[in-house]
Amino acid sequence: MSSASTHGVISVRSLSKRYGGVQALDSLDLDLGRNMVHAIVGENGAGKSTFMKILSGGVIADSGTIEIDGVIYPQITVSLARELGIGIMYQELRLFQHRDVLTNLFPDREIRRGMFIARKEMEEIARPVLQAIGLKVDLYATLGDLAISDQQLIELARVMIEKPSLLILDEPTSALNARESERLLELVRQLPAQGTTVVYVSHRLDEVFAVANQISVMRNGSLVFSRPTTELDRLTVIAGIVGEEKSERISRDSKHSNVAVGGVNLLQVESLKNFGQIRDISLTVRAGEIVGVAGLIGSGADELLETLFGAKPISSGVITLEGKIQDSPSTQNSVKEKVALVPADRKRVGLMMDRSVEDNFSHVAVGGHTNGTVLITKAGLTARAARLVERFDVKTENLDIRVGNLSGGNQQKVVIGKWLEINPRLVLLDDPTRGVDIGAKSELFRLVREMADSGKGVLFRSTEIAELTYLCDRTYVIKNGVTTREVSDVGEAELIKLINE
Amino acid sequence: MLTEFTPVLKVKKRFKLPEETSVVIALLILIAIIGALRPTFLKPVNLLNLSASYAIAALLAGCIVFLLAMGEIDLSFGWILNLSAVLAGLAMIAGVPIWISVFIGIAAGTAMGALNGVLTVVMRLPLIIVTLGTASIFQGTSLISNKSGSVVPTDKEITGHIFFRALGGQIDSPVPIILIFVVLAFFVLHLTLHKTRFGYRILAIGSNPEAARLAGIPTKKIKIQVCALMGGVSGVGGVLFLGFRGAVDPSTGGQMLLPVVAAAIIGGTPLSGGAGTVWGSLFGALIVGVIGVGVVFIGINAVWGTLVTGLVIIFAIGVDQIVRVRKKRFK
Amino acid sequence: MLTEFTPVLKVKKRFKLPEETSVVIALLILIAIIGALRPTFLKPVNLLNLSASYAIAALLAGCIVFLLAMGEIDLSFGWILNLSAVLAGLAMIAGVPIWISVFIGIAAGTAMGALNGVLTVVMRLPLIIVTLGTASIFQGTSLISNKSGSVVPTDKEITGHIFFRALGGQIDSPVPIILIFVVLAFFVLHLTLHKTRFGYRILAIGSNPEAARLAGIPTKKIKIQVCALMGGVSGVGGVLFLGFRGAVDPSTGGQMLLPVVAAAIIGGTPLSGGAGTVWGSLFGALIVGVIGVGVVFIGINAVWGTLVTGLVIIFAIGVDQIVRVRKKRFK
Amino acid sequence: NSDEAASEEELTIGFVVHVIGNPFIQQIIDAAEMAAADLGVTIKVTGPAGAEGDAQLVAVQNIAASGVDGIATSVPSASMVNGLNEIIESGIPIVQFNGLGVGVNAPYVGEKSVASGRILGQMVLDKIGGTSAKGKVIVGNCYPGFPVLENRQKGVLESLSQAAGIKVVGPSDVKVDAAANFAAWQGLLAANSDALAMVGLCAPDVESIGKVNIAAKNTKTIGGGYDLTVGNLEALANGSAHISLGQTPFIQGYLPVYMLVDSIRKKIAINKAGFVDAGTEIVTATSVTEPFDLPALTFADLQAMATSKEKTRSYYEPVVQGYIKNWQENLKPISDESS
Ligand SMILES: Nc1ncnc2c1ncn2[C@@H]1O[C@H](COP(=O)(O)OP(=O)(O)OP(=O)(O)O)[C@@H](O)[C@H]1O
Ligand SMILES: Nc1ncnc2c1ncn2[C@@H]1O[C@H](COP(=O)(O)OP(=O)(O)OP(=O)(O)O)[C@@H](O)[C@H]1O
Ligand SMILES: [Mg+2]
Ligand SMILES: [Mg+2]
Repeated sequence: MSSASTHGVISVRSLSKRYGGVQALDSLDLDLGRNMVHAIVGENGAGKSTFMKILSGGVIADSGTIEIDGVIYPQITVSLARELGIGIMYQELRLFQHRDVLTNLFPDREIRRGMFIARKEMEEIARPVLQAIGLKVDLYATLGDLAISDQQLIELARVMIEKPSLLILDEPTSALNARESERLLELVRQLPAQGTTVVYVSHRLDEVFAVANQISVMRNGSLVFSRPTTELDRLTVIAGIVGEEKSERISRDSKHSNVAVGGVNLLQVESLKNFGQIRDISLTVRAGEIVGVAGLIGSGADELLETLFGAKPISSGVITLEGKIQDSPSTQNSVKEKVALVPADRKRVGLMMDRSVEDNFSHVAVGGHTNGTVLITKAGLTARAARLVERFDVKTENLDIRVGNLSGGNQQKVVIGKWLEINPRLVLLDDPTRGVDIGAKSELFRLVREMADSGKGVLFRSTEIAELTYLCDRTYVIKNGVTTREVSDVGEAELIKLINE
Repeated sequence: MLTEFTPVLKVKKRFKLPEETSVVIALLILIAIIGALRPTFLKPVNLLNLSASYAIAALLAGCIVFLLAMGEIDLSFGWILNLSAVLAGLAMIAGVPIWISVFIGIAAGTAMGALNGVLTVVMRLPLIIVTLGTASIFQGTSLISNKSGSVVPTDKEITGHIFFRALGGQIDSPVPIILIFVVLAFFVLHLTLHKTRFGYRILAIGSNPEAARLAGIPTKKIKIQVCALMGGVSGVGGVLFLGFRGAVDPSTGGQMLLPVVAAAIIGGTPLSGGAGTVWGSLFGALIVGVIGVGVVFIGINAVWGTLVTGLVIIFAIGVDQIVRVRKKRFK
Repeated sequence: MLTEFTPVLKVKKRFKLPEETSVVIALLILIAIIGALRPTFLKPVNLLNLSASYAIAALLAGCIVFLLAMGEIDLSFGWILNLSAVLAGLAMIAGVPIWISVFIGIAAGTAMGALNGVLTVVMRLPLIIVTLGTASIFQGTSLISNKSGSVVPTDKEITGHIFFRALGGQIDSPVPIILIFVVLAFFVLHLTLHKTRFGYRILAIGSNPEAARLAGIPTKKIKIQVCALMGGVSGVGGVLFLGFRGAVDPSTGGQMLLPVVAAAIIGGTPLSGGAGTVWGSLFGALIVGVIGVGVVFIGINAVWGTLVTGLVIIFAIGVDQIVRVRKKRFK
Repeated sequence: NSDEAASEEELTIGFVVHVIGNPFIQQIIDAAEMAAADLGVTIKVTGPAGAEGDAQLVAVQNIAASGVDGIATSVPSASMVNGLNEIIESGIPIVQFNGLGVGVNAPYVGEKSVASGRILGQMVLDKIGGTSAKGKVIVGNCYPGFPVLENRQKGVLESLSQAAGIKVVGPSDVKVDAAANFAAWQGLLAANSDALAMVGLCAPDVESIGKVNIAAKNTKTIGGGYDLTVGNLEALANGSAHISLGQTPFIQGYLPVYMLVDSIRKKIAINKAGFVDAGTEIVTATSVTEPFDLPALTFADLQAMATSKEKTRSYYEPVVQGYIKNWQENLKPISDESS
């Protein structure tokens, strides 16, 4: 790396940050030219978010400097970041669940007329931004009532309204569907021309290649390499992310060979309707099958898995599990019937953020399950957690660490781990790869296949259509709360068209 | 791709009932029941007097909403009220002009509230823990200030002052003056919480303190300010009490904690922070008042009074909740 | 899987001071100060008797930790204690065998707690709101049960029973029997919260109720159970009180709310749910006790006592907090 | 002998009240402190912040453990009885005042609670037309379940029952807290605007009744109650309330300390129940009736005394020299208290 130009550049030097025993950033050096889109990629826990938080003032580095447009800053605070025009969209959304949408769009930046907040003017500023993003939402709805995908778009809108000169997007599309992602990328591509420098963190390499001028790869808190996109191809980047050997294994992964036939109907859903977006959904999942669910945000696809699991009340319809009609679907019954749900919104319903990694791994096995002993021992919890940390390669300093302190992808692994621990026969995976790095994703896919091969049923919803076409034996397309189509062996583009038509 | 569609966003503005609807309905039902049993209860003068008696508690409830909205609770405000009133009263007796004494009381309350705020910020402890201690400190200081006696200005120069005559009801007014004052204060509190940046910051801190910090909100400063506001309003409550009753006892304010917090909660402000309704707390205070007065009004025997009070509270919050759930379902 | 990358998980076992360290240190400092001023305070028999006086409050603090851990607060437990004791005492006076009366008291307490639980679940309201009403219901029922009088079993057959003699201190024991009982109860409570599925579920609900429900935890059932447990323990507290003091007054238990919750909070259990320390609440109760005793013991005048109490509380939580932060920093 | 002289100098008396920060209780404390000064003993005063029997018992136990020679305490709760008897058995003498614990092996200094209720009831009755009176009388009890109040209530109702035409409203729970007390009386009067009288049993009542009468511009309803606090006297003075009974706080504070010191010094055993009447003061705007044949007082004198310790002390000097000095002769059976 060179430090050739000093103005119009953001350069960090020897940036380090330690959390307890974890070196999150390890003497990072990096130069980011102005008016470009920079992608930052790397494994879960590589230090990407930590770096972004330091750039935007949310976290103070232990050592190192940041130079912006020729001025060297030993540290950046929240207020300094605001002055410098640095805006960040956090990976773990920093929104106010109790407040309405409009308020969330102007946190501490409200427009005022005299002493009072001028909501009309705020609305006028917000509308075009929401329009550009493609978000249809009541500005007066309470944020906590919205889907995670809408919340992510609101977080995006919030930072867009700030019109920052340095825009940091930390996994902005992790909860978004193809359509929303596409629109976001479109938007991002236009920004450099308008004088905005973008730092774009993502695990979705397609997006990265589609949008970035330069790609920087991080591992273990340091830079692996940073090059113009034009000089790079996918394999090089993957190798940079996970290391040479591991990348070979990822590329060797092949398509699911076993097309399940003749398995029993594990799950049968007829004419399901709930109090929300689902109007008439019917589907089946047979043992040994991986079944996909595709649909736009708001189509009901994003509510379906939680509803099937009993977490949302149904108004009519029949859910049958291996021939047994579920009279009163409830989460407890589902756990009893060995149905697992990896929910889409891990922060709200997936994890106990303030409790340890160890405690979280036993959430279902000890908390939800009714078999086994009433007494629990610390040794038992530790053994389970240690086993799962190893099995899912969770990057954590120790088992007593707050799960909220793990990197986003590692949190997701904890959610998956705690569910697979009960050895379910039917697994509902609701966008399970959200924020998971490419290595772990391929590992997860292998796991899903193993489960299917061993006679379990998998219902899989993903916001990444490619994952569906790659993994699923069959896929249901859902539109306006109704199952419109059942497809197998279609390509990605074809499926996207079906969803959007 | 996907550039072809740019739907015109229709942000539906649905008619929404205000969130205070449920508590108002509960209040009206209670009043209707008591009125049906004892029609004199419904005489306007009677309702106004009743409201005046609970005006000070209501005022404090309106302000405790700020703290609840921030995710905190103050246990000491009753004693701030007491000490402020005692200091103002002592100042008057010592010959300080009335309005200056009133100012002294309010300033003292503000200072006590600010002390709470500084302690909670410096010690990095929740306000509830800090005020566990400061409540005793304020109470103790009050006891010492007047050697455990009541503060009763008796001098005609003092009791004949417009301050005492206006608040004490000696000046003819169709609506008790203390009530007018408190209703005005509610407008101010409501606007402050829901229409100013200060209020937005309070709600932001209560909703997500970490996000508030990251948005650049000076959380410590705001905390101290809100505590000082609570202290100041308690100080106002103290001097109002002094004017209304013409005296302060060493025990004044000691029993206010539960009814005031209850009023705010019944009014619809959750304990968890991030939300709050100032007007709701006014109606909550009126519910607490109507239950308290209703029980004696109907003439329920002292031995049975407590049980009936409990049953009516459950009834009232039940009505409140049913309306709330209905409203939510059909909104 | 990913064999080349699978790290050998090293579960680092660092030496960690138990989280109760800070509150124990605060307690020891207080005891040392009072002991330095009044050496007789340190006589073991004195410390034991002191502890016995606070044993029932401590027991309740140990159980309120369950509710705080679940993110709830019960305002009614003092009156459950009262009504349980009244019912047990009335049963004894009516000639019901002592142990059966004791059982009646505890069962009544459990039923009252369960009622709280059912109401909070059915009405979908926080327990604090529900118990605002049920507290009055229990108090009122107690007043009615004995027509506002104290319940005093005087019959020698009753007062001479082993139950009264053991708890009342008529049986020689180096350590007061009530103290032994409460310490044993603390072991049970601690194990229940931290070593059983039930305890795990409580903490899970307190930490994230929605996530707990999705993990298959029967949140409503657990809530009712915890409320019933709190009621049962309050019932135990009630019969202990009856045995210990030999009588119950209509006001017994009414003032317990604040010191008991304070004990739990000072002991280190946050109000926000998801965490709790049963042993901490024991030490918290002792701190509350030692402050109360110390002020009397040192002979601080009544008028000054309240102020000193407040200052000492701030001092104690300050020490607690300093130790806590230190510990965190150097762990 | 010198031993005795030494111990005389070192006497410490514990004085425990059931609530701190109550003007009436403070008058008792002031008197106790005067007694200690007169007798040359140390006094330690304490009490819980809120009236609660168990907290008070613990305070008594603590003060005993800290090393005192005698303890005076009010006994508002039956649950204190066993604990107090244990202290007495351990050799520390106790005198009760203001609140009687039935079963405590110690003398009690206080008013005749039922009798004082009767007096109040009688006086109210006289003012509203005697036994031929017809109409409503509102009775308020600020703390149902408090033994002394229940006794007073009994006396009041007894007297009122002489008039067949009187209908008692209540007793209603009018609450202790000043603001709630006021609101309760306001509601009671509004609900029964034709009431002949309002009778309260606690310290805040007279003041509240007076304020309610003023606010309602009501001059016909008689107000009666207890205690000679500054606020209550003010209500009598301005005519908004009419009768208040005093419980002679001076005697309730001075006498217990005197009895303890005297009995310790003279080695008189006092470990059994007995009653010393502290007397009842009957005050209206026009007349002040003091017990013990004390010299006549004007209302203004009384108001002055309520704020001055010295005036109080000198007024009661004859009682100190007579009734109090002869406390042993004045000791009656405990049953006299509620006769
Ligand atoms: N507040 C914290 N306390 C303790 N450890 C932390 C904290 N924040 C981050 N870490 C640790 O620092 C390391 C880097 O985390 P970071 O969030 O920067 O990773 P990331 O590259 O963003 O990962 P992901 O792709 O999963 O989001 C991780 O091991 C994480 O556990
Ligand atoms: N938004 C809604 N609109 C209409 N009815 C609803 C709505 N939400 C819930 N219900 C009704 O309330 C019932 C209970 O809802 P919910 O599943 O939230 O309760 P729960 O606490 O999970 O119940 P349980 O665990 O006892 O089965 C539902 O079965 C449904 O009939
Ligand atoms: Mg990250
Ligand atoms: Mg359900």
